[in-house]
Amino acid sequence: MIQKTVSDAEEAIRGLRDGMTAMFGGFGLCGIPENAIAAIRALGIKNLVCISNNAGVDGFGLGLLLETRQIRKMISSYVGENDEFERQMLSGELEVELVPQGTLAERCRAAGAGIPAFYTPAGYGTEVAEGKEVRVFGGKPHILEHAFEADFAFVKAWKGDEAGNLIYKGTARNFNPMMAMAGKITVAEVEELVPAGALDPNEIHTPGIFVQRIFLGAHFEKRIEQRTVRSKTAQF
Amino acid sequence: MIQKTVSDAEEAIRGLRDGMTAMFGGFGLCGIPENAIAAIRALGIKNLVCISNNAGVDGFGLGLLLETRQIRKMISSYVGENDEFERQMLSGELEVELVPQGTLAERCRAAGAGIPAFYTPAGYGTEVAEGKEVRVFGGKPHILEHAFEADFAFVKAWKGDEAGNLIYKGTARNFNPMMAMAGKITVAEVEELVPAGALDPNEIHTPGIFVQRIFLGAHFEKRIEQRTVRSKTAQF
Amino acid sequence: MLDKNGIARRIAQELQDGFYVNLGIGIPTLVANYVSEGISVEFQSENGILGMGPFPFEGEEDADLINAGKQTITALPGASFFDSATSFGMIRGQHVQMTVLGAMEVSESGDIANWKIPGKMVKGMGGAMDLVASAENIIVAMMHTNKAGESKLLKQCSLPLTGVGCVRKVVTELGVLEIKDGAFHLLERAPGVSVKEIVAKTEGKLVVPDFVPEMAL
Amino acid sequence: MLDKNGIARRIAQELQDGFYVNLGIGIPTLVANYVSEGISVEFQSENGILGMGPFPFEGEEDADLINAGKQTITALPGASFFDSATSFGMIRGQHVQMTVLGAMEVSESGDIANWKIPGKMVKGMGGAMDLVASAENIIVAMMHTNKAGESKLLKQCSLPLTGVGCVRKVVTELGVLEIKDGAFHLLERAPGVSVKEIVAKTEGKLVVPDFVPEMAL
Repeated sequence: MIQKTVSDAEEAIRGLRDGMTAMFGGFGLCGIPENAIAAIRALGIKNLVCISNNAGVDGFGLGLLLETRQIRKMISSYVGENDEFERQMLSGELEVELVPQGTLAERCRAAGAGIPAFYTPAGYGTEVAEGKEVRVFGGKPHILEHAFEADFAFVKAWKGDEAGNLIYKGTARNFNPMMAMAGKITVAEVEELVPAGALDPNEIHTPGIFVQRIFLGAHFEKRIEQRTVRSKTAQF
Repeated sequence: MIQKTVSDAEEAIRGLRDGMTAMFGGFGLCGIPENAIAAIRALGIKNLVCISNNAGVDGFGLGLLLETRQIRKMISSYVGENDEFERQMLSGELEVELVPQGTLAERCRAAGAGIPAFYTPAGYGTEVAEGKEVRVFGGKPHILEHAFEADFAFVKAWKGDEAGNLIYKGTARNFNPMMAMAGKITVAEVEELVPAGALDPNEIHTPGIFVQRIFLGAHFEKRIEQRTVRSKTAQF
Repeated sequence: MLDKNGIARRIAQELQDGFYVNLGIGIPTLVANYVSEGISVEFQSENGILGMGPFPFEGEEDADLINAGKQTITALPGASFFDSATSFGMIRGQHVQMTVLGAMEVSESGDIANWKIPGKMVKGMGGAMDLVASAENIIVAMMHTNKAGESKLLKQCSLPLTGVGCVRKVVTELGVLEIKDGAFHLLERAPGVSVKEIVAKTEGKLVVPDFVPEMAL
Repeated sequence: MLDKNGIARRIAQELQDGFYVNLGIGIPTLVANYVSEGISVEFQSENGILGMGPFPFEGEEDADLINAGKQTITALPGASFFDSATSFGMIRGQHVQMTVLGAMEVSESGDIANWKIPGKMVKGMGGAMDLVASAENIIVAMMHTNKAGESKLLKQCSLPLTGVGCVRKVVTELGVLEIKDGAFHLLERAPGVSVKEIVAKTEGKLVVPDFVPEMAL
């Protein structure tokens, strides 16, 4: 089989150039491709258009690429609590396109599945619908949304094999599977990399066909954004 | 939790009436809801519109409902080798709508996912495109296809739990997950039914939210349509 | 008058056995604390879990298991994990039967505004636009007036909309109002609250029946 | 002149290392037997498997493991199973890099007809319309003429189409033809076949270069 396994994030991001569009899996800081982000920062690639549900926080996640002004435009559903993001956005340094979360997910899937456009009720009657075709189905107005295009997709999985098959863990799955489908080049970083045949074919979340490069992440911080706990005696 | 578990196929199909539209999971005879089909035959419900990739064979699968003339219309991608089907189709007793297989799958998914319509390149320039809107995306013509509507969806899984979560086995997955999403009432028959909590939430193929009724299949014949083998000494 | 927990408690009465429910951030999250003994509902969080449980015990937090508010959570028996496209398939496809969320403004025709204030930093709509465009039961949990004392139940929303004609019910500290036929219909008063106060604090068209019962909590 | 296995063997030369390939029923299925030693390809079957292996040993057939031809198969290490929507996502999204299928007719502009003969029982297009509308490399494996001796490489297809302007190459018992700019371009002759015979048996516009090599198998 063609070699998909690369040694590290630096090798994995080869070909990513200034001005390209890249997808980043993850929801908040959960399931984000930490190693790829670090490598992109180290390489100093500029003017990226980033498609990611969120924009990280100050000092972590995509916040690391905002600090170094490597992002020209963010396409997200929620940009959250991020001072540097806010500063760049208000100053006009950073372009921001807000997309309803379900539409964001579906536009990624559509890109991967060869569906150029679809109708959704989300955003009808709001500024999200401005300039978009409206059509009524079953008495309900819907708007036309288009598939994204992305040069690269950076995803993070729990386990992966050398054929590129991926298994995610818990809610760290989120946007990763659709983005894996959508990238012209999809780069997966995993916590555990095993030989082809070591994963049960029935339990694969992302079939290897969607993944062009895979590597064992050097280190995952897996930072928690909102640590919420209960005491052993409290009720739900 | 509300009781989704029913005792048998007869109870599971309650509410299915003459003239309704029903989806049937499976590809060929692989992963078909054998118990539901038997119960529908026993109950003698008539004039069904069946959405199923195939139409069974003489004496098995949906062929059983063709024998008894319970199907008014088949919506399928490939109706295969079935003498009774051919006889009814040529005599005009049975209406047949042929849909490209990928479009069939996507129209089921769209129904389940609240996407009323989408564009696909499949069928452009063929009789499948007749009367359908054509639109060019990225220089390539596509046709507009609509979500299906189905009163019932009958699916078959390997394992299921009392919350309705399903896990399929091998290529018996096929159309079952999208049809499970699409049915107003989705009935799942399983080879093994376990309490909620017994399945790993990370390995669920169809989340329970899509399943309204679930039961342990009384008997699965799992007939093989084309038994192909090699001898122990032969090469691939 | 209700406090936040009271609002959540009243909304919990809207839950029906077997419902799949999505709870927004803030007051809606509290609804999970007041599910009646006799019924069972499953909570969906749009980042990819069905069967969301309570916060984990200290030391048992898992970075790979959070809700849409990015809080660490647990999974109950019968839970499932899935991707965001499937998650919003559940929402858009109306498999999630009830959505409870907060709002800045609601109009008499059921429009809702809850994501953007012009001139202020916009954080984004997240999943709110998908949720309000889809669920059959959209219940808004909010205060009846804003900090300036102005009604949040309006003829027309002044803020950019999140969704159009979608809100079914509003539960505030003052009462329960159903939205239909272009008007707020007062169904119940909060304990100790007068119809007069609700009338005074509702700017949109308000239909008040002859008898408005005090809610039972 | 090639036999069916020869056609399959020649098509196997089109495979590149790392390709994901969908093989149709008939001659295309045989292509799997001739993958070069040096390269590795993965076969997709549209009913939901990637990494399809050979037929099982007798007694090891699994009713839950079949290919799109409904034949019992096996799964190779690194295989995965998935649903039909994902499967056609792979196809429509051009992740499957090559499709090999049979045809009744192919036109000089790359149209293909392979699913329906008016007046005869129609079995359906199965996944063929999705496959031909999507893959970048559509290779047709077929006989150059029909049983009546009439050319199947036509100016225009006479049968109902499966897809428009999509076929890239045709491999027949007589040779290899590329389709571009509205014509068949003869690339190679089968062993022992003359250019004259190919010209005689090709109805559509045929471009013949000065030198047409005999194929190496």
